Amino acid sequence: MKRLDLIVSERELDTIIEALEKAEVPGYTVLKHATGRGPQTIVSEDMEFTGLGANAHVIIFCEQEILEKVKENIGPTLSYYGGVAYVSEATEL
Amino acid sequence: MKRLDLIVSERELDTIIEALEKAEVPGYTVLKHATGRGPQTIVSEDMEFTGLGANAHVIIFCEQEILEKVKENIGPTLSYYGGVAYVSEATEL
Amino acid sequence: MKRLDLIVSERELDTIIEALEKAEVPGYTVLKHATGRGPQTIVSEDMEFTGLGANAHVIIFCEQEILEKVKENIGPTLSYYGGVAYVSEATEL
Amino acid sequence: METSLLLQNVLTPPVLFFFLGIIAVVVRSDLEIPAPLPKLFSLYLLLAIGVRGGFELQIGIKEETLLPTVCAAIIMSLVIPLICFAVLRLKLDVFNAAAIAAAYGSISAVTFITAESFLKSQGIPFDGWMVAPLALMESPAIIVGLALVKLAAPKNRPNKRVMKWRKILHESMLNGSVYLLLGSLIIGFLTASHNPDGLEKIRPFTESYLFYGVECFFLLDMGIVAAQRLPGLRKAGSFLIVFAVCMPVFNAVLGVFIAKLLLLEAGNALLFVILCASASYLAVPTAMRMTVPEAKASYYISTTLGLTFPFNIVIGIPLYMQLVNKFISPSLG
Amino acid sequence: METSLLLQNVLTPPVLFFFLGIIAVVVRSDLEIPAPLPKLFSLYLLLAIGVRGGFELQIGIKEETLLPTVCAAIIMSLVIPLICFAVLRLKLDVFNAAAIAAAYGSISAVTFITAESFLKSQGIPFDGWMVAPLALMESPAIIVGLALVKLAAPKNRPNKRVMKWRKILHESMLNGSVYLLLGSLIIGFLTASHNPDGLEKIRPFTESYLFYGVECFFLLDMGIVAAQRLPGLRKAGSFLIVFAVCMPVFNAVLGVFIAKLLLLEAGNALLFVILCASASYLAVPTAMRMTVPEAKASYYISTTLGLTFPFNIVIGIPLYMQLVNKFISPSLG
Amino acid sequence: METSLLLQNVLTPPVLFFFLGIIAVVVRSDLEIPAPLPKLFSLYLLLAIGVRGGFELQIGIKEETLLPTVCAAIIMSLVIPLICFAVLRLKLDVFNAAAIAAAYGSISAVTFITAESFLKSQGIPFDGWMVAPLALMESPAIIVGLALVKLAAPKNRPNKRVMKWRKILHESMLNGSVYLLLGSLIIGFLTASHNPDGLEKIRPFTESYLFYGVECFFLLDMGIVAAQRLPGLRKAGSFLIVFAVCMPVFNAVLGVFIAKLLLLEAGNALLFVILCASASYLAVPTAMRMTVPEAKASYYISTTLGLTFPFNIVIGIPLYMQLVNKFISPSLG
Ligand SMILES: Nc1ncnc2c1ncn2[C@@H]1O[C@H](COP(=O)(O)O)[C@@H](O)[C@H]1O
Ligand SMILES: Nc1ncnc2c1ncn2[C@@H]1O[C@H](COP(=O)(O)O)[C@@H](O)[C@H]1O
Ligand SMILES: Nc1ncnc2c1ncn2[C@@H]1O[C@H](COP(=O)(O)O)[C@@H](O)[C@H]1O
Ligand code: NA
Ligand code: NA
Ligand code: NA
Repeated sequence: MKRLDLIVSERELDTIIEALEKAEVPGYTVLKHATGRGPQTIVSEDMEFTGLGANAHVIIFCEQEILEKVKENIGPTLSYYGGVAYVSEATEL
Repeated sequence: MKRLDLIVSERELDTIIEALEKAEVPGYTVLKHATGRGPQTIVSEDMEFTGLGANAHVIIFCEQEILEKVKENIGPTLSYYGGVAYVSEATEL
Repeated sequence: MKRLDLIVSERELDTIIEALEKAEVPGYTVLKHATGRGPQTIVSEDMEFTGLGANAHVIIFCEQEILEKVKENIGPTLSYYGGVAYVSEATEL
Repeated sequence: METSLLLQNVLTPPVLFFFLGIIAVVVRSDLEIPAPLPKLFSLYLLLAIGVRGGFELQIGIKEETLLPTVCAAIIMSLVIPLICFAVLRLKLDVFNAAAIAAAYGSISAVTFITAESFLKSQGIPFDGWMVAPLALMESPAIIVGLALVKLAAPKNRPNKRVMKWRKILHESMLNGSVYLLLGSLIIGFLTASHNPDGLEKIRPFTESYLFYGVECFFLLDMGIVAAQRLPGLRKAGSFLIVFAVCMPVFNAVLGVFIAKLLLLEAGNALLFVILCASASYLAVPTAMRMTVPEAKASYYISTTLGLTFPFNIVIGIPLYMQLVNKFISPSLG
Repeated sequence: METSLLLQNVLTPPVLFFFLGIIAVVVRSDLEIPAPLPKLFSLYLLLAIGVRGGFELQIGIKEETLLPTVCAAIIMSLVIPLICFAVLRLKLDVFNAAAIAAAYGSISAVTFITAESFLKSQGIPFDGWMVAPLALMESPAIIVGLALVKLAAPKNRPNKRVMKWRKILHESMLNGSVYLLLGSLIIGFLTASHNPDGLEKIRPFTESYLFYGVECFFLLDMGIVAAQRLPGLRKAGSFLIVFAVCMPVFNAVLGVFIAKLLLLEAGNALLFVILCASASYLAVPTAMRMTVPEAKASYYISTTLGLTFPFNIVIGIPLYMQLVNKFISPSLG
Repeated sequence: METSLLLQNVLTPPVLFFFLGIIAVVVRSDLEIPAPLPKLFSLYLLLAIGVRGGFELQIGIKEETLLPTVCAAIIMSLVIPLICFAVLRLKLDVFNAAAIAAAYGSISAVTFITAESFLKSQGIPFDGWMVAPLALMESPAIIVGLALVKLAAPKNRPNKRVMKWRKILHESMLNGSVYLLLGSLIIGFLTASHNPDGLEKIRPFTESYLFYGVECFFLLDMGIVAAQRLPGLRKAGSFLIVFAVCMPVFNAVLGVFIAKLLLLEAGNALLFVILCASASYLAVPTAMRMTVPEAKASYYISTTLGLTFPFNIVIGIPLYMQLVNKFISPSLG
């Protein structure tokens, strides 16, 4: 089993989730209101009231095969809008 | 050292934490207001005002032995109310 | 690639982020409003209005070398104020 | 005449903001009212309704119609779930049928408020103590719903979870929104009877334009939520869609007859009908989520919030008003 | 005289709270207004401005100056971005230049409110319907900004993302804050024309001291945000710093001449000037973030929020007032 | 007579809502007021108290009793922590003793507000400028607490962290809630003296029923928090439980004598006593958390919030009133 951590702008969340659904992930969890810094952007709390949106942290537990499909689907969004995607190992409790 | 990620409904949080304490985990961290989709349920933001409660993401760093006890204690809650539990490796910095 | 999870008090966040920047991490993500229990302290939701601040969950994806520098920089803060730091493996999607 | 009543109902700020919320979703605007702001509005409205109700109850406590109305309301909140359950069992399992049935036996405070605003704008008098039956209809409906699960569910429930009466009573009385509403009612009552000064200080907070403004804001959010819920309802199938529109009307007709028997005047009658016709999206779902996890939250939330609530707010109120005018005060009909 | 005007502007509660916020950051106090509270204030202010504007529009709809003023405002929101774009291209790429240009073509509602408060404290009359041009200046500026990207950007945009007119219109009209402002304006207008009772019930919510209090609270937060943004601006370089102060003044001077042509009186003239001089930190950044991710958010947010906004609030308003006094009502100058 | 005073205090909406919150926890209702709503209430109350205090200060600045009262208050906030420290050292280490001592030297704004409401309901006059001593008692108590740590703590503090005076002053003056309270006080004062119009516009926001309503809401939340804190206190041991009830009474008695020396009348005397008897759960814990992490937050939060606060709100106010009646205005006793 794999664990995928996505960190993307809240404003691209709908696109990302659509992509996940298309890749037929078994489920996902979203934590909004994340802030942070990447190579390109700084996201701070006041992004929230200006409507720019903070970041969202998306966690997906799934099999390796699905990961491939996810990669294809979300690749373009990530490279255009920024954001990170990392995979680790995980086993069910 | 192990890292356990639990994602459960906020409404079952008290039960879960009691179970963790009984298993004598050295500590835990809770992030509320998580949304998501699983095989059974969709949890959206408006769950919050209706009182249904969003999901909570619980992170526990602990030893393997404790994990066994945790599994026993939270198993019934998870299978009845839904939620996921995954384990990964972790080492102290 | 490594994944570092820090859980520290929101009130020490600025110090921690300064330390991360000094260690030249490529980026980081912060999730505030985390609650929890550790060997020393219990952090509950009402910490928020009293101004004590809840916990923050900081996630950093970076190379092993940077991790060393991070350890040096945040070590004193963690041992004085409490908080946990764990490392796992991660690979880019 | 109906279209004129309909228009008069629609052209009030709260209902217009409700539409603004619905349209926002339809045209895919990114307008959102982030959590926990809707919770703030909801807490405020419950507290304000409660305090006002307690105060009006203290004034009206000796009125003849009060006790019969309260009793009738409680009976309705016990009977309606049974009727709904019978209907829903045609297509659904025990768990889902019981959860939805309980929601329709209970009430929606915001529908009630909107009906009050409508009455005010029509110049039709009503009694403030009608909040008392409102506050007392949530618990019985929950109890019936859970009792149905306890009695009708397959004996081998997963995980051998046995529902205890103690737990049923706890969920039905101590649910956050029921508790706040009842608690505020008691506080309003106590203050009104022992501390008229204190009452004068709290009343403007609960009754002035702040209430009206928060109502508008809350309905804006409810519009967004309702419109987001609608697709979920489509998935649930046409049976539930028909149910979510027809059941309130049926309950309303029932309510009109009871109101006539109770000799209620037009204003109170409409409010009584609204109590029967509206469905809960706060207290009941919360209670069901905990105790009947087998029932799908998307079913009971989408029917009440996605269809019954908008239907009542927009079409129901003027429609029921016309029913009331016809059967209760025919001279005005 | 200018210092006296300046002082009179500064010594009002909203501006004082703005300073309190700035100082909090400077002295490193840990005062913060956690999310989503600023969003609550912002939603409330937009809703309140909109409803009031709709009501005043309904009253003033037949006034002679209204239509010309609205048209002139829309034209300004199309022309100003073009001027800004030309200036900004001296140093910046197409994406950043277009995004910042759009922000300066658009408006800041809170600057507008503060100017209204200033006029009231000076006893200078103005028309409530000036909210109408305010509400109509956001969309055109966004359209111009996006059109500039579409036309002037290198043809081989990364990921071959082609900007469609449909998407441009969607972003410019259905952006959350534009949508709420326009929607509330329409609701205010409809209510004023069809339901005067409803209007009387909503007006105190949108116009009473609650508005003034929330304005103070919001400006406290804006002070904090602005001061936090300032260092980011320093990084962006001195060109943008100079731009963020001089451009508003230039736009203001332009506005004064148009206002004179429109024969506006002092009060309306100042508000018109403020619309020209202020820059958007809500609607435009949001639209740009989605459609022009190549532009750096820190650039267009830091210029508008970190410098132009404080400059307008503190120095701009009395300065523009003096310009208006000089050129429009010389007898008072 | 005491029970009648007690009842009159308890039967006011704010105190009733406080009980509603406590009972919610006791009966395990799931009522909660999610973050950051309590923060909103707390920010609003501090801002409102500050602005009003500044205004009243400007009016009362020339009153004879003002300066002596302010000085006495500051002295009390320096002396009380020393007494508390001596008592607490019997059982606790330097860090915990200093942190708790500082909390008891400081004040609780909500206890103060509740006492004001009580005085109003009793028809006993008091001066609005009593907010000035309130605002000035937080910083000295923090300074004493930190100075005690600096001087009395073991020299080899972990990590050789040396406390600098600069840091102590920063924490004591620029702490979020101290800063907002003092800042609003200054804004109120400035507005009152230079801009009476602006004052008239902000006063209803800070003094009308909105204040009373938010007070009720906040006390509802405080009831929940206090009741959740109580078990933590049990863990801390009986010494702290006794301390949390007896120390406020002792400080109150001290306060009564000083008030008599100051020749304060009954209303102001009660407020002065409340300042002495109440303990801080906002500014002081925040300052301690940062600078004295060795002290257990659960100790200083649970004593002040879990026991002293409820005690003062429910029993303390009428009890101290009786003390005041006896010793200060015996004719009324
Ligand atoms: N190395 C990293 N570790 C953790 N989070 C990151 C990292 N890089 C980027 N992020 C997150 O991803 C967001 C988008 O980054 P960017 O790719 O610069 O647009 C940032 O705001 C961070 O929250
Ligand atoms: N594969 C998954 N990856 C991440 N989160 C999941 C996954 N499956 C379920 N969840 C989370 O667990 C919650 C409960 O799921 P369920 O088991 O369907 O009740 C969902 O709302 C998600 O937030
Ligand atoms: N074993 C653990 N697993 C997860 N989170 C922990 C653990 N230990 C401590 N924490 C988090 O770290 C915070 C600080 O703990 P402490 O080191 O006791 O001050 C706690 O409030 C928890 O949120
Ligand atoms: Na009903
Ligand atoms: Na402009
Ligand atoms: Na004190």
